[in-house]
Amino acid sequence: MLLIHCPYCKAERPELEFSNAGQAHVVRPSNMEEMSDAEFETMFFIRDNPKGVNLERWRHAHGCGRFFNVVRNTITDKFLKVYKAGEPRPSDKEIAELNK
Amino acid sequence: MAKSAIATRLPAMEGAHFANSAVTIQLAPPASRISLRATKAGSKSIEKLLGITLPKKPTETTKKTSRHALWLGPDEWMVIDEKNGDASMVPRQSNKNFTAVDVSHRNVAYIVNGYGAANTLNAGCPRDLSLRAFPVGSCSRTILNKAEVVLYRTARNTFRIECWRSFAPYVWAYLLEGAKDAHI
Amino acid sequence: MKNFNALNLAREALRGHKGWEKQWTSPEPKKKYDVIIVGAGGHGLGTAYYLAKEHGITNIAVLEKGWLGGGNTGRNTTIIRSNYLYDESAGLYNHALKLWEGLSQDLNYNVMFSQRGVLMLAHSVHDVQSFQRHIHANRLNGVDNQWLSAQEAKDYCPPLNISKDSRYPIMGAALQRKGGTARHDAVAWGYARKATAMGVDIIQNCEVIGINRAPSGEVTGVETTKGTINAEQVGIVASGHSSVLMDMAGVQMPLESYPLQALVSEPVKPVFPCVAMSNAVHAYVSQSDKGELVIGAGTDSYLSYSQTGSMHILQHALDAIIEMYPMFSRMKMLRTWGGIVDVTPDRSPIIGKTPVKGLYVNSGWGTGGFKATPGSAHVFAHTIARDEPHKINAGFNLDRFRNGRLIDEAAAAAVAH
Amino acid sequence: MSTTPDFRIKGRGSRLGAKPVRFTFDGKTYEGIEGDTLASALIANGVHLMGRSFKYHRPRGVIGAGVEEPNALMDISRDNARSQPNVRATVQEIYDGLKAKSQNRFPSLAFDVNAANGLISPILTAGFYYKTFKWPAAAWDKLYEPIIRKAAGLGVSPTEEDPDRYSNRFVHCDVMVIGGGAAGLMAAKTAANKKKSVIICDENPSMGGWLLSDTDIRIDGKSGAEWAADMVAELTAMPNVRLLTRTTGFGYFQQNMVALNEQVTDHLSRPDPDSPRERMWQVRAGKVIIAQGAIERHMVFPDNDRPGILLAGAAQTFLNKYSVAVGQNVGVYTACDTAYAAAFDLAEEGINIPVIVDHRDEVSEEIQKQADEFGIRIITGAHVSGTSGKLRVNGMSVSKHTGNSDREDFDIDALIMSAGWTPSLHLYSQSRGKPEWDEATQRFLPGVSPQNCASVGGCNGTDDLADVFTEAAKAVGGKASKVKITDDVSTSGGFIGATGTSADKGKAFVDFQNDVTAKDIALAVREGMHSIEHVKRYTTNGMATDQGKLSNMHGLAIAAKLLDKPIPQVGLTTFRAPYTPTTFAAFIGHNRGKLFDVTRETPINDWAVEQGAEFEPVALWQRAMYFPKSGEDMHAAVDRECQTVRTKAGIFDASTLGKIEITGPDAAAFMDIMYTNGWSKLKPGRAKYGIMLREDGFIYDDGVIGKLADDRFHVTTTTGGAPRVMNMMEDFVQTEFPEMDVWLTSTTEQWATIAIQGPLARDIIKPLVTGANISNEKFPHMSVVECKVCGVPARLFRISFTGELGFEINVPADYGRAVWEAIWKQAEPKGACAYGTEAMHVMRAEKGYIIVGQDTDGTVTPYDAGLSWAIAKSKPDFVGKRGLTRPDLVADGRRQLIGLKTKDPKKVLQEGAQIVADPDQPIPMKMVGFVTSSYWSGSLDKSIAMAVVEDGFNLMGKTLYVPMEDETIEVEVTNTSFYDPKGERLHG
Ligand SMILES: Cc1cc2nc3c(=O)[nH]c(=O)nc-3n(C[C@H](O)[C@H](O)[C@H](O)COP(=O)(O)OP(=O)(O)OC[C@H]3O[C@@H](n4cnc5c(N)ncnc54)[C@H](O)[C@@H]3O)c2cc1C
Ligand SMILES: NC(=O)c1ccc[n+]([C@@H]2O[C@H](COP(=O)([O-])OP(=O)(O)OC[C@H]3O[C@@H](n4cnc5c(N)ncnc54)[C@H](O)[C@@H]3O)[C@@H](O)[C@H]2O)c1
Ligand SMILES: Cc1cc2nc3c(=O)[nH]c(=O)nc-3n(C[C@H](O)[C@H](O)[C@H](O)COP(=O)(O)O)c2cc1C
Ligand SMILES: [Zn+2]
Repeated sequence: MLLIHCPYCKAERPELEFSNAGQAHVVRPSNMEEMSDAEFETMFFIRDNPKGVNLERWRHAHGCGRFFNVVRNTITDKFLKVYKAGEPRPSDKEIAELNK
Repeated sequence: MAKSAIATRLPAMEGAHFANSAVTIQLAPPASRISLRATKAGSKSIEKLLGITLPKKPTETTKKTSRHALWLGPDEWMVIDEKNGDASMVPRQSNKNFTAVDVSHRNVAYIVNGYGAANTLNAGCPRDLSLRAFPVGSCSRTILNKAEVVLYRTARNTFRIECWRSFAPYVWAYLLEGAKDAHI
Repeated sequence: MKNFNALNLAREALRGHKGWEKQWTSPEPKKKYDVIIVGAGGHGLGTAYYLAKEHGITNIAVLEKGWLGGGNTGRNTTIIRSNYLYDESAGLYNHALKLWEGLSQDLNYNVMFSQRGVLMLAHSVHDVQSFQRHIHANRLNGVDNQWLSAQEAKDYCPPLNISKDSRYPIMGAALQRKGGTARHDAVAWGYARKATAMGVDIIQNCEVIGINRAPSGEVTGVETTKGTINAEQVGIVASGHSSVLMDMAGVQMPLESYPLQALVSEPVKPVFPCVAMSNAVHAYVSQSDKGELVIGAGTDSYLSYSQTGSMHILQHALDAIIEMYPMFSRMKMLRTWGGIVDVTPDRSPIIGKTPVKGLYVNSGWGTGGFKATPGSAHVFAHTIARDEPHKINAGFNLDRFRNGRLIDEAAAAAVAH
Repeated sequence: MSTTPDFRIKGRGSRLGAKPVRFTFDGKTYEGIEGDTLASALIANGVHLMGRSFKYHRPRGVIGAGVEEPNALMDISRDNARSQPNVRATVQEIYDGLKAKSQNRFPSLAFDVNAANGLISPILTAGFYYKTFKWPAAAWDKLYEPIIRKAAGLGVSPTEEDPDRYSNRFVHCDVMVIGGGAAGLMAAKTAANKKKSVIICDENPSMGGWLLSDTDIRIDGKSGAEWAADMVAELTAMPNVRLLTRTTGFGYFQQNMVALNEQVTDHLSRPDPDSPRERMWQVRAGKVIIAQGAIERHMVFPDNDRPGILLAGAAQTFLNKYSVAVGQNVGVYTACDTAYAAAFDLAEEGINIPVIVDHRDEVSEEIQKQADEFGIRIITGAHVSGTSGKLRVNGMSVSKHTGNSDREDFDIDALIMSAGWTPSLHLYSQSRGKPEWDEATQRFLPGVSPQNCASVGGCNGTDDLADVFTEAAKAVGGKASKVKITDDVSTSGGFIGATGTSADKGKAFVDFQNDVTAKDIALAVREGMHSIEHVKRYTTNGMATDQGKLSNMHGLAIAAKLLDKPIPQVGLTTFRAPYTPTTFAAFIGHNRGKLFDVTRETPINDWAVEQGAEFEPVALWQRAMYFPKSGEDMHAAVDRECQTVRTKAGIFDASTLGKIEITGPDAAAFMDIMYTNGWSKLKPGRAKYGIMLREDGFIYDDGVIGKLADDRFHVTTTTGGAPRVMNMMEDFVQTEFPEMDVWLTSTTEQWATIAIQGPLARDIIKPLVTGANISNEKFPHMSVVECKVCGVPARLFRISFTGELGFEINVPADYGRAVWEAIWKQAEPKGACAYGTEAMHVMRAEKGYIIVGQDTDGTVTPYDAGLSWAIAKSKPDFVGKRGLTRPDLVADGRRQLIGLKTKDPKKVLQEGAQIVADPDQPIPMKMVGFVTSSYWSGSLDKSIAMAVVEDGFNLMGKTLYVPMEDETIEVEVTNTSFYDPKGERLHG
């Protein structure tokens, strides 16, 4: 069971209170109609699935209820950073720094 | 139109009561509750309507006479009035800044009391319920094994545990299991 | 290569087993091969074997970052069945089942394929409807699968709790008699041994770290921890790591890799005669020939390449096992472990060509690809040798995520209303 | 009562005056003393033969004195339901009346017919399964496999439900100490002194670890046992410390989560029925201190498995902790200094030590001097080349490494051995730490800790007790209190691999339980198994219930030597949880029976129970399925319920439907995104059917939604869909449309929902409704109003899922039962009935209304389901809109939802049955669809069915076939509206 720092509750909480919500920063465009089938495929099906640093969403479902983003290493399972939904994606440089 | 009788309120788990040397668990009397959602601006006006200031930080609660406000999320509170019965605490309204939905009947509450209260809850709740981590006055939505609950520590050895109505028998049965081990 | 048979075994016994040859060798990689297979799991090794056996291609390297068979092939609960719903799936898994039936003979290696029957338990009206749908479709597809009442299920599998009072009462079951289990390691070893004998190089401790492409796009070979190895055809069969490898060739995949756990109990005398699975409560169990109960647990909710998982996942699995089989409560867990499963959006595999010429992929088997091993390897070998899919795997292409023609076995078992 | 010699050494250890305890082993009664383990008590009675090996069924005795024991596994049963296989006799404490049985033998432990396997053992080498049993093919399942399976396993599984309780506790602490030996106690005490909250656990009944086995050492003048007892007393007195004995730290998970299992009652003669048998502690610790100690290795030499051959440290433990001598004439074979302490302790008690064979070429002067004092002969540079004795060792042969010619034989009744100590890396490895090879001491040690944890003491390779104390204190950021240590025993030396020469005859066991010999390992390597992981799996070395605690290092060393590779290059296999086997029950804790899962019940549930309803589970809910009258079966009851509703009225508990209150100025705009149809223009007071799609265009959920006000919707969802719909909506609100002013509140449980359907529905509720005019004109179909029913606030809908005039009353849940009963009071005299989900299903099918999850399965679009009318194509966006336009979703010939009429109207199709166009084709048949819903319709006096069929909308009137096992049923494609197709009734 992981311990996850919720940026809204500002504390670590047991994983059992959370649900994973998949890859972060998948943008649902406002002009969906203009998307090509390939773009739709990318948005809906294609996933980064990296071995290493992953940007993913969690929801503090049985806590404050908020969705938020995290940077996590999928080899060590360690959380490197958590940030609120809507905050910008950390830069590649920052991510590399975090993963050191 | 014919005159109709007033229906009586029948809470789930009525009469539930358990006690051993370490812990007492009983059903809390019916209360009125609202689920409150508000922006920063909205919380000011709702505070006026409710006559209680809202807690602004995670796990915090405020209290005024029989009325308690529990921080559940950055824009979410549960306000419980132990005495208000069925009466609505605020006129129903929703606007840009807040909304209040009556959830009085949605929840059932138990009072868990005694030196083994935290132990009882920790049979199924993975949170640190030590006084250091969860002091008197703290509240949180969390889980009791397979049920979602809201925990509210009202005194050193007293917790109010709220759950959805249909989960109440499960939560009760689970608490009794925990209670058997509460002295350890 | 010395045949494995009773006579040779007796002969070797008399001289201290000094005469057995290596089942596979540990060669250094050559500069160039006709085909490179990345991943020495059952599917990869099998692909090499069928390429050699059926397509006459023997200049093959199977590259493995660790030890052969050490991926999911070596960590699965070995449930084999073919009673899938859709025609494509039934075709693929039943193709595999037929190959399973002759595999020990074919490989001269006892893979201990044991057709003790796979029982799938129904717990609700909705389960019953769904299972009937499968049974009817299977019958018309020539796949064996039959309905059992709760009592018949109990007769078939005595440890079952069919009490009506249980939280998830058993309303009946679907039984595939031809389903069962096999000795997972032996599958990898058997393929490796036979492939080696036909000239395939199995190179272990050789991680692929890059896929080389010509300026015109086609594959030219791979970069590995043992240097560059060239080939015009490369097949990726790396289960949980497939998307990582495909990424090296610039192809993004509809795959996510999750930790899936399993566990075994201490060995006990035979007590569980078949394989039984309950999708509703997630209880999967069989007993191995050695006596342990082999139990499948669930996946964690997050991506991970760690081959370990969480305590609560094990708890859920055992909760369900004891709900179904209360008598096992005092049995003890001996060991638990995890694998990395690559999951597609429709829970069906991807076997076929890719947008890159010369690059082929066989992945997305998720939590259930062991049962397909011979079939998958067989059609994948065909796909590589002919540069076009076999008709059995034609539907399992990558295009389906673009055009929406999914083979959605998961959705077809939709949750209750 | 046994009359065998008494091996109890009175006055040794601290066990004078312990009470006698009687128990049975294989039916024979023995006496031990309180505090004995089953093993120590049996040895005290001269019994060493305690088990049989897995493959060859060789007679086996105790090897160890703790959890590492591979041989002495027994079945312990309090009664039939409480039988426990594979219990280590070295761990089980005895109690009055304990019943132990040996395992894996037939008919008896002393005479086991399967021992004949030993005769064919040359064939039963590693990997023999794979090489044979394939001819003829059919013989595998019929003959060979059943034989193999019969031979499998050790103990016997219980066959009855376990009546014992098990409990679970989540707990947090600053410092978690695993292992209560010298290291663990010092770490715990130091941390506790610093006011940390501390938990310390040890798998044994008392803390102290090795200190309890060592009678020489003095710590501040106290014996080890006294020092430990004092430490325990001090810790017990501290409020910030929790001491857990008989508690194994078996798993180390992410972020310092450690799982402990406490044995609460297995050592008690009469356990308190309220007490759990085991207690699981799920600890989240700030810092974890691993103080597991080290485990002694056996020597790998020919016939090293005869009963009476055991670890030297175990012999010392039996002597010093349990006051038992393992024999009277005890040979010693060692490569490590610690065995000398064991030998000298035995000698002190007058036990004859005929010889100490040391595998090393020399021993220290100190040791030689002590041996001389006892008059014990030491042979160095030698090995044991064989042993004799059938059910108990009675002799050993000793050869110098230089050659076999100078072989000497000794008579013995026990042989104690030590190949040195393996630091326990189990939990460190589970924490994802990488062991590092220490060339100097030839052992793996913990490397860097990836989590906030530290290994201290024996498991960290720290042997000197003074160093152990310093290290343990430092690990928790403190300083050890100054102690004076004298007579600390040297632990130097050790050997890994097989000893002796190839000329030696007999099996040299590496893994006792799985019967893996040094030759098996060699064979695996010869056959190309060059990875230690292959060696493990080919030979099963380390895969037995002790998980290689004794065997792994030896197996590794033997393989490395043959491969001519350094040991660290060959490497260890992976340590996995659990550290020692742990009952399933411990994992499950309270989650059994009724607590296996939540069972949700509506406020009206009890009424239905009282009426004798039959229930069905839907998601977590219990729903009344039908209300049989006496003598009625389901079919009859459902028929009656349907007819009653159609002719009079029925009431139905719809409380399980999910409900979400959507509020805020942007509520309608949000609804427009989430549902396929339009909501902005809907007037307050009106309701509408809504379909929700996933982004890929497939149907996700549906329900009727009432608009209470411009900024307030009362949304209903399917029963099972409520949580996921809420989650998806929240996701969109929070992350896709954060700028929208809209709020979601789950109100499923706030409301009890009662449907009243049928021509008399209005008459029934009218007397109870106040504050609303519910006439047909003022309150037409698809209306909603807030009013009072029975004097309580209500949300009243005029809707129908049956095709009849219908209402749904929502009242606050605690009033549900009262309002239901009030309605029932009105309804019953009018001839109405209560109906359940099955009648509801039939009636909705008669109307062609779909059930999401039954008529749709996640591959069905609203077009496929015939719901194109519910899609507002003009809306710029809704979830699923783009997905719906993907090529395959707009392709011709998709499976579409249609009705089926059986040619024989009495014939009811089976749900799930497959449909073909050509019934005469060979298998595999081309299937064009399947039956999704099928019922007998009493109202229509014929069967009805819905199905999804390829290109179904274009096949109206066409004939298709449903091939069943025993017949082929002819059907005609129709539309799905079977009953009152014009919909006149619901407007009545
Ligand atoms: C716990 C568990 C239980 C399961 N239970 C069942 C079951 O009961 N029935 C069933 O049918 N299926 C089951 N499965 C699924 C099944 O195990 C897999 O689908 C199947 O074994 C996959 O075989 P494979 O040969 O494709 O992959 P693997 O056996 O995983 O082989 C892939 C190989 O690729 C190697 N590799 C990865 N990256 C690289 C690289 N860069 N360079 C070189 N080599 C690389 C890996 O090391 C690995 O050896 C289970 C899986 C798990 C984890
Ligand atoms: N023969 C000898 O002289 C000998 C042998 C071993 C240790 N020692 C000495 O003992 C000292 C080491 O003391 P220590 O405290 O490190 O080791 P220890 O062996 O004294 O104590 C470790 C304790 O941890 C327990 N344990 C192990 N794994 C556990 C688990 N997963 N859960 C719960 N309990 C578990 C063991 O049963 C044991 O009681 C050193 O000075 C060493 O030289 C001497
Ligand atoms: C079907 C099956 C049966 C197994 N039986 C045993 C067993 O009896 N004893 C054992 O120690 N491990 C057993 N294992 C587990 C392996 O030891 C090992 O954990 C697994 O192959 C994963 O490898 P890893 O733990 O080295 O990562 C079994 C594994 C499988 C897949
Ligand atoms: Zn939170």
